[in-house]
Amino acid sequence: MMAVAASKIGIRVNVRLFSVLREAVGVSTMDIEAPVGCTAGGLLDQLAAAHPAIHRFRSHIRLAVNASYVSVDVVLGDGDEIALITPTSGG
Amino acid sequence: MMAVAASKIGIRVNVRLFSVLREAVGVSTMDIEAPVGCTAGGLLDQLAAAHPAIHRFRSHIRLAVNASYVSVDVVLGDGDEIALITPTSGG
Amino acid sequence: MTSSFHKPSGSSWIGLAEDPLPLAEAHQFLLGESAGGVCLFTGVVRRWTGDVETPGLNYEAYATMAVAEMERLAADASTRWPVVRLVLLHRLGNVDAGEASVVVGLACPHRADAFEACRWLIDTLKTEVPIWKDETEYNRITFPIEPTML
Amino acid sequence: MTSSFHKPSGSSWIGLAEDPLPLAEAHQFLLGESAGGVCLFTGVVRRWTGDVETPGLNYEAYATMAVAEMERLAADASTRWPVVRLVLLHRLGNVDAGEASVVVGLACPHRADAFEACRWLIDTLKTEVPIWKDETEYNRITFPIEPTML
Repeated sequence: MMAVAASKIGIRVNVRLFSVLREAVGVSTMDIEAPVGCTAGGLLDQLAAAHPAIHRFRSHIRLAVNASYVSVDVVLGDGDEIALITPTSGG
Repeated sequence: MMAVAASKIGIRVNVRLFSVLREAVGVSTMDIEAPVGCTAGGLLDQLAAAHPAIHRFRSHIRLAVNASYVSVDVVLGDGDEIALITPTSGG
Repeated sequence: MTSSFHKPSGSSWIGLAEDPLPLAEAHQFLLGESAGGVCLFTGVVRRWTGDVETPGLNYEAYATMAVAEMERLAADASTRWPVVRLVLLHRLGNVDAGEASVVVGLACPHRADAFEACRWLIDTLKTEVPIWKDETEYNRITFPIEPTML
Repeated sequence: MTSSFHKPSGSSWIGLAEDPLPLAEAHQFLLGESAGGVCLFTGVVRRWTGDVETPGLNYEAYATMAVAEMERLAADASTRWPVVRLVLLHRLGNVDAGEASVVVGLACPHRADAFEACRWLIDTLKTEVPIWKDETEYNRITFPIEPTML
């Protein structure tokens, strides 16, 4: 049902990149269209397929939606901000 | 041999008391005559016999000679400073 | 990213800014009549690692999330230990070698809790808070600094 | 007992005095280019323990031995951990509630060592260094203060 709807109506999300991902992809933010019902993991699949740099770091990436860590199966909403978090190194 | 000599010639030592021992005995320092060959533990025996307050705290007392912790069997010398250290509570 | 380390009103002082860290103020904030033990950790950019010199580091953050995570960690710490006061300040942008990049402070009634909570906070900050250090970016900012990040 | 906390010349700052502890100077002394982790512990006289109020404490020491023991503990710490700088200052006499009685600081290349050495030093100071706290002696000194103690 979702899959059918997704092919008809899209959502727009904003993707944030930092550190090595920002450098490798060359941008710090991307506006992306995704199918309705798309999960955070599904979006990461789509991004990894489009960007070799994201594919390369993929196993190290944690996902955040609207500034909170989420699991890959969380469903995205229109206007969400998705951040791809590579291992942090603050301190 | 030592015991014989000890009964003939004495040494003078200075005993330092602090905290509960100073309060209980009522003085912070005592000049004591002891036999030559007297050990730190021997001096503590002598003090405990003379002062009920020292006897009472005896099992909690560590001994220091000239500002270093010593074992009870160290032999005292003339002019030594012996401190009776009850459990410390700095910090 | 022009915000500074504003003085706190409550019992926690959490911040992320490009300014030098207010170390003396942070220590002073932790001292008081109800905390017997105050543990303050300061992370400093080391100039030398063996023979390799580091003139400085650049710290980048996903700032809105970093602050939210720092607030969450502070709340977690307060459920796990009897926290009287807490400081968690991280610097961003260029930090020269010898300067402090992070300060974590805990005031608790007893020292064991202050040590444990402080150690947990700095360890957890490093793995959970979206901040990244980069030596190559030091004094070479090639990406736009977003004024709306904080 | 009129000595104050003289500034150190080497890499260790050890002292015992009646003056308020120089906390900001102690922290500053630990910061530098070769230590990535600085752990500073401050012990404060708590006013309240449950419902019991403590207006302050009096600290008494066998001062010559206390300083010698503090030097020995500092040397021990430096053999067990890679210590870059070390602070060990204890206050004597009357200390009001809310004021610091002891400060222990360690600067090491890495934070785990700084935390461990700092914790070890304060724990060992409490059991080994001949200093005694006494609530009843606070503001009621009945024994002569010896000017030659330090």
